[in-house]
Amino acid sequence: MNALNDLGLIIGISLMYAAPLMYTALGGVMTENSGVVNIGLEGMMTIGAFVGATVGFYSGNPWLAFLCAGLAGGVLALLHAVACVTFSADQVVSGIAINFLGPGLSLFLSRVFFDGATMTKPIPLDQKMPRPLNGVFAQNSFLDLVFNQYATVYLAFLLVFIVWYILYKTKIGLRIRAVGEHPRAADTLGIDVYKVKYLAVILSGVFAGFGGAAMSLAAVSNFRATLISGQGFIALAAMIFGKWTPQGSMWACLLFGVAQGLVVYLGGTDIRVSSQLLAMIPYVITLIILMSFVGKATGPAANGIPYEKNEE
Amino acid sequence: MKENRLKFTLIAILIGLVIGAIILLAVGYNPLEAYGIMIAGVFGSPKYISWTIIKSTPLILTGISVAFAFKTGLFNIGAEGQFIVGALVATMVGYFWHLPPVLHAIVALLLACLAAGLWGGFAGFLKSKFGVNEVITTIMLNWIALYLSNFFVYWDKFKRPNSEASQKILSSASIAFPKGLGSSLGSFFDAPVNFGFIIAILVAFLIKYILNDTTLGYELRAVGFNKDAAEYGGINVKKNMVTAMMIAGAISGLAGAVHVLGVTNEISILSAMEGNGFDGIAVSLIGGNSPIGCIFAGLLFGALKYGGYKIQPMMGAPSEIINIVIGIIVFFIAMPKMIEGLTTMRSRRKRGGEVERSK
Amino acid sequence: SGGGGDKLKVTMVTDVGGVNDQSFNQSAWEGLQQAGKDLDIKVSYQESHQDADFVPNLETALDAGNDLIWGIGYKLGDPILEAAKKSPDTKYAIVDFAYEDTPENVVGVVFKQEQPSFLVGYIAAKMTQTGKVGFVGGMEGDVISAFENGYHAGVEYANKVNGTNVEVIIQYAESFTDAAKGKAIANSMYQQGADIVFHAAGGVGDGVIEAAKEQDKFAIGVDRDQNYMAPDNVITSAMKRVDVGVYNVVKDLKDEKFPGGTTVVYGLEEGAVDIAPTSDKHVPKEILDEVEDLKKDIIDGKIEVPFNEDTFNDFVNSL
Amino acid sequence: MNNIDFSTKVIEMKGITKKFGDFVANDNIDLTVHKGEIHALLGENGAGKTTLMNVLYGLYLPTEGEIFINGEKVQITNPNIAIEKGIGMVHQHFMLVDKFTVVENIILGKETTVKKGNWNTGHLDIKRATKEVEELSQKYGLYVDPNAKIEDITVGMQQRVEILKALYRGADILILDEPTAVLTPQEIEELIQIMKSLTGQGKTIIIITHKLREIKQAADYCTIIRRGKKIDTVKVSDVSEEDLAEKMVGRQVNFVVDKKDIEKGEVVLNVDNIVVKDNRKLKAVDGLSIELHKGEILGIAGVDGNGQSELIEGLTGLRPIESGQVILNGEDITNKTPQHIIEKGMSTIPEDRQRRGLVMDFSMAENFILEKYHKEPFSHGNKLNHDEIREHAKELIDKFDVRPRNEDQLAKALSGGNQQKVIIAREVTNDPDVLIAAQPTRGLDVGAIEFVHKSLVEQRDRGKAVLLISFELDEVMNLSDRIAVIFDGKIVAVLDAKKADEKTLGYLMAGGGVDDERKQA
Ligand SMILES: Nc1ncnc2c1ncn2[C@@H]1O[C@H](COP(=O)(O)OP(=O)(O)OP(=O)(O)O)[C@@H](O)[C@H]1O
Ligand SMILES: Nc1ncnc2c1ncn2[C@@H]1O[C@H](COP(=O)(O)OP(=O)(O)OP(=O)(O)O)[C@@H](O)[C@H]1O
Ligand SMILES: [Mg+2]
Ligand SMILES: [Mg+2]
Repeated sequence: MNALNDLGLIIGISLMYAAPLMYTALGGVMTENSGVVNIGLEGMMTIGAFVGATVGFYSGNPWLAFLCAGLAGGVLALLHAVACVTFSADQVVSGIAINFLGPGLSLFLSRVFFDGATMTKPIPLDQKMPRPLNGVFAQNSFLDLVFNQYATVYLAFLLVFIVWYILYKTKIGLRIRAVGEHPRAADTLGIDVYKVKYLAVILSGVFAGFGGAAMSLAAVSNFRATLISGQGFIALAAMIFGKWTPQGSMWACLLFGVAQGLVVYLGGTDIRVSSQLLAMIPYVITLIILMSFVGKATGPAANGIPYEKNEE
Repeated sequence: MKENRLKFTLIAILIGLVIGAIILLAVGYNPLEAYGIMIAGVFGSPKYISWTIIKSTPLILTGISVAFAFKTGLFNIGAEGQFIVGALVATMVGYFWHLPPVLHAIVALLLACLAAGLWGGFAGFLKSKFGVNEVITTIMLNWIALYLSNFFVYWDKFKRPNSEASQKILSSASIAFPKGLGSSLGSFFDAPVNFGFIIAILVAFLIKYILNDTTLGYELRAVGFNKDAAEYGGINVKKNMVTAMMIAGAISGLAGAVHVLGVTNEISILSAMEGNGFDGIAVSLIGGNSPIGCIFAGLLFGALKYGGYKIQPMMGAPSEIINIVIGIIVFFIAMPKMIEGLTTMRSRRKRGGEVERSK
Repeated sequence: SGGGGDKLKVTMVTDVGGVNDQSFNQSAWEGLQQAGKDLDIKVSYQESHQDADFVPNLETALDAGNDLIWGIGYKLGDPILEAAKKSPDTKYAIVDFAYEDTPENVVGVVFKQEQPSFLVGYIAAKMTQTGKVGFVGGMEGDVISAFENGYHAGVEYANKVNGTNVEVIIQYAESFTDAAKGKAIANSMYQQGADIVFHAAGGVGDGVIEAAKEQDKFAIGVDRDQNYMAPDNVITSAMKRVDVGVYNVVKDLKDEKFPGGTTVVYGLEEGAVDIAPTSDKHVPKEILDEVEDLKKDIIDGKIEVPFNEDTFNDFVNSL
Repeated sequence: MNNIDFSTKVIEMKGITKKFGDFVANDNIDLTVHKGEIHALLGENGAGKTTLMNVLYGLYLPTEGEIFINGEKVQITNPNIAIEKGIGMVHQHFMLVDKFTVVENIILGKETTVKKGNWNTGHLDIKRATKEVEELSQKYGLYVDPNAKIEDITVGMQQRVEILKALYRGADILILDEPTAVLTPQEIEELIQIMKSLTGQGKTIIIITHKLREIKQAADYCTIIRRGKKIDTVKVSDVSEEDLAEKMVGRQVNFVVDKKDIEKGEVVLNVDNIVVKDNRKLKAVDGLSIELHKGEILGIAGVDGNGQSELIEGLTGLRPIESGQVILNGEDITNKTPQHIIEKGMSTIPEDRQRRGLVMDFSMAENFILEKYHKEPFSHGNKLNHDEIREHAKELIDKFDVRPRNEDQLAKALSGGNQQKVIIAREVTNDPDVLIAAQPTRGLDVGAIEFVHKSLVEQRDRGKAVLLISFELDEVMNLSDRIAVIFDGKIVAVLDAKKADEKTLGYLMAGGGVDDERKQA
């Protein structure tokens, strides 16, 4: 039974790792399908993590906190949209700016709200995100290890489906993709290209904010300066890895999660490998898989190109 | 065009400082005092100036690295990892090898460049051979570099006992200015002034020269602007991608090497990315992706960080305001159109109706 | 250098964690602030954001005319030494670092983190229901190693005196920041049957405590009393009272007894390391009584707590 | 003509002026179109035709002027209003999303969604949309495969999709901007039939074209625009092609290319049974053989998508040749690098000038040395010689009359015609033994076309070989000495240009001969 439990442990860890990445990668999917590159996911995730933890701490309501986290990410994304859509900014530059603003604002506000500390106070278990299947299975049984996850994990999978549905099955999704592929064509058909892009970019921030909150309201229960360190970039990589599709991004995030699960698992066994080399595993695996299976991936045709209406 | 860029950049810096001031004011700090502290913190003593330069040096180099890659159509998020590799190799060469002074430093610098060049070139290779997007590969390589560096620092032959750092480089590998060189300049030489800044400036001009005046630069830019046309014109696109990433990697590696050989003399165990490469991206962008621009942008960045972090101990204002200011500056630099709009608003209003109609 | 005015001026340069790291930097700052209040001294701090900030921060501190400059954390060992050599008229102090040859204007302040670790190890061994306890380290290093070995020794000692056979699972996260990894490792330990996990891993520890909270298992905090992080689950903490160390040295300075040229070792005896005051919430009185006895034995030198692999092996063999 | 209802002015544009900054693209233009009419707009490149139509379609706001639709004054501030007023536009560059299917492209912006009672779910109803599209395509005889992806269908099909897009939105007035530029003769013929059938059903059509013959064939009236000003509106049946050309450029135009008699020399290029695969790994060129002689222009006629692009890329080293051989000047250049092939004496005017031909962010001077930057005198060792590069550019700009006369001008700031001049200047000065010219005049006006044709003939007259690949049958017939017809990746026939006629060629291009052969076999 032990092997099964080990497997359960690895799967459980994978899900914990993957969920925040999935939200953020879905944000990436959203914005880049509309043709706006978003390097600023990391910054949006950070502010989401901070706002989630702060609202969660003061209100005691995790759902409110989760929504506020999305809102905060969305506000940063709005800035990105103003720059990239309205003012045809260089999207990479604006994204990098967001990556300074997100953590900068989070820490600044943290000091203001938490008495100078760059860390928020922990939220009690019963005020964190709920775990819907907690207590249903025997503790540390295979099913418990796999399924006793926070609501944020389940929501992440639900969101994959929702984003997939929106992008490929609905009117607005068709428009988002059209705008990312050929904005002028959409424009000539009377579609408000700017509006569509604004919507997609803001949603990307909302999702990244959720991703941050999935860290600070579920994975742990507080925010500190180092809580989000690189996840936004990993999510970005996962989105490219997943070829700009929601389902592809999901698999990429899960792959990364599994690799982390393996690292933790191997570190707990008697195999004596230096922990530095172990820590490299997820990144090396990603590279190898990219090299051997994935290869060339091209995003939406007009991705990254500012769209300017025909007027001078 | 170029004058406009400079003007826009200066306006963006101004906007950044103004918004920073407003935020400070909003939470109850006196922005004038804060900026006063910053300015005094940078120019208050010759030593501070030399510290600002020292802090700027690696940023200038990683900035040039990112800018160079941009010019060749690549996005080098990997400057961070290449910096780490360069620092690691420079330290190892500086410690394990025994060579005469000057030569030792040169060998350490070159090998660091080579190693980091290969590190960066690997991302270029993956892109040219397998078509893997360099943004993903360099992000992964950053983390691998971090753990690799830690792995070596933990190696008992390399680790300095009783510390969380490597052995120190031999003095023969140092690029510090000879001691007692400039007592005339007051405290300027109290800081670990070294040849790094001079190297950075030389590199900036070298890269500018390579890009604009050599056939290699022509090829790289052609590939950067339009691979298809370059390929059609007989340029080997794949080779150039690898070359471009190698050079970008080498410059970031040099940044790491210069930092070690000039300032820290050792590398320590890294518990997180230090941000030299990520800051380099911002430097490159503020510098308009031009190597010479990176010198000024790097100095600005170094000054903001060095001077800016003094406001917290001096007046208790959160020093994160600096990152906010930098973010705002970069944000507005991204939007020349908006700045143009702001600056021409007045003149437009004068011309009034006519322009309105044609809109 | 005197610094003008009559008030003494003392400042500290933090490690990269910053002054509000909920850990030893913050503890140091609290000690310094206390000293400021009690002893009528002007106190301040300089935050470092990168290793490369240490040297310039020390210089800024020097230029501000401070009488005593603290470096918080072993990472500042070298920079403090260099600065002290350059400015022999200014006094320096360093936390968590011992020089082989300490200059006259420097004081090294080290803590015997292995001692409280030993105590919490003993508590863990006494309280485990499963016969397994865990240790999560951040990244390998002398300080973390002292936590690990002290803890391990405490468990072994308990095994010896109580005839138990409690096992210790040890794993390093290779990070001080990756909270998710801390949680994953702790979960893995709980799944392997451990029911108490001690961490010395900075931000990674947030995840460890979180795992305890979720699984309703026990965790042991570090550096400060971390019970507030999970009041039902953090049974005790291995406290390192950097504030006490800082306060004492500053007081000595004020009293013109600055112990320059020496390394001050703070342990149980000085009250600078201990288990958390909130331990009585979860740890039964009789175990705490035993801990009190252990403290005496350690102070009296009857027990020499090991702090690295070699001393640990010797310790186990001597049991 | 009999469709026209002269009592109804569906479109009246009065005094339209459109300025871009100080530049006047449309200068006080009037245009009247009646119901059921096919109205042609004729003018040189940059005359302002597209601009005028963009104004009508709401993409630009006019600086001055009024528009009436069916007698009612309207403000068309965006395409939605134009669409609402029954105007549909097929743009010069197709506005299709390559990765979408035909149906998705057609319904975009006017999507069919599932409704539950009063609630619009926003869920796309592709099934119903497909049915609607099928019905529409049947009604107007515009057959398309609704579920095919745009990137997989021919240009002719794509155009039908564009027209269907407009009809789907209920357009009564169709604007077609240079719709025939990319079509084969057969497709053009079909399009003209479609246009006539549409006007038969009460639609009105405005067509922009440079091709006088098509105007004669299809249009009822023609408005001529020169440099932003309206010159005249004529009844097409009253004027000759020569009259139209003269009105358009303001001078007489020479339609026939002057060509000395051929002095065919030895074989310089021998293509032997080559196979080249396309992006989808299918054999696009499948056992193709041709010989090219010195001093001749060999035209390759064929419908788009029969392997022309892959042939060019195979010959120039941009795409691997799976089997077979290419011999240039006696040397095997099969699968050699582009650089090697250029060195051996082959130059190319690429079919896509913006993608392959120019580095848009390079100056003209830099673009001129794209294949020779590493050679003396443009560089010495590794160092570029900026003076020489500049001199070279000035020379070519003069010789080929490139405008503006500024070698520092970025290529992207040049008009299409001038971009093409830069490429031709560069390729011709390479002095190649073989010059491949792919679609060298696509989208150019008669003046520019004249220039390009002259350059190609000049090359031939100097004893060089020219391989001309064009979808423009007139061009192939006018310029070539011999014409090879490409179909399905093979050369199906090689004819003497003097003896070839449009009908035979069109028949061969459509695979006619192949079927005959197959029947015989
Ligand atoms: N949006 C714009 N803003 C500024 N200039 C423009 C814009 N669009 C086109 N131009 C300029 O107008 C000129 C002609 O562009 P256009 O694409 O209409 O060329 P064209 O009609 O295809 O060229 P030609 O008729 O010479 O073949 C170029 O100089 C181009 O730079
Ligand atoms: N957005 C724009 N900004 C500035 N100039 C423009 C713009 N669009 C068109 N022009 C200029 O207006 C003039 C008319 O362009 P237009 O595209 O209407 O020409 P056209 O007659 O359609 O040419 P072609 O036959 O090449 O399609 C050109 O000189 C072009 O440079
Ligand atoms: Mg045109
Ligand atoms: Mg046009």
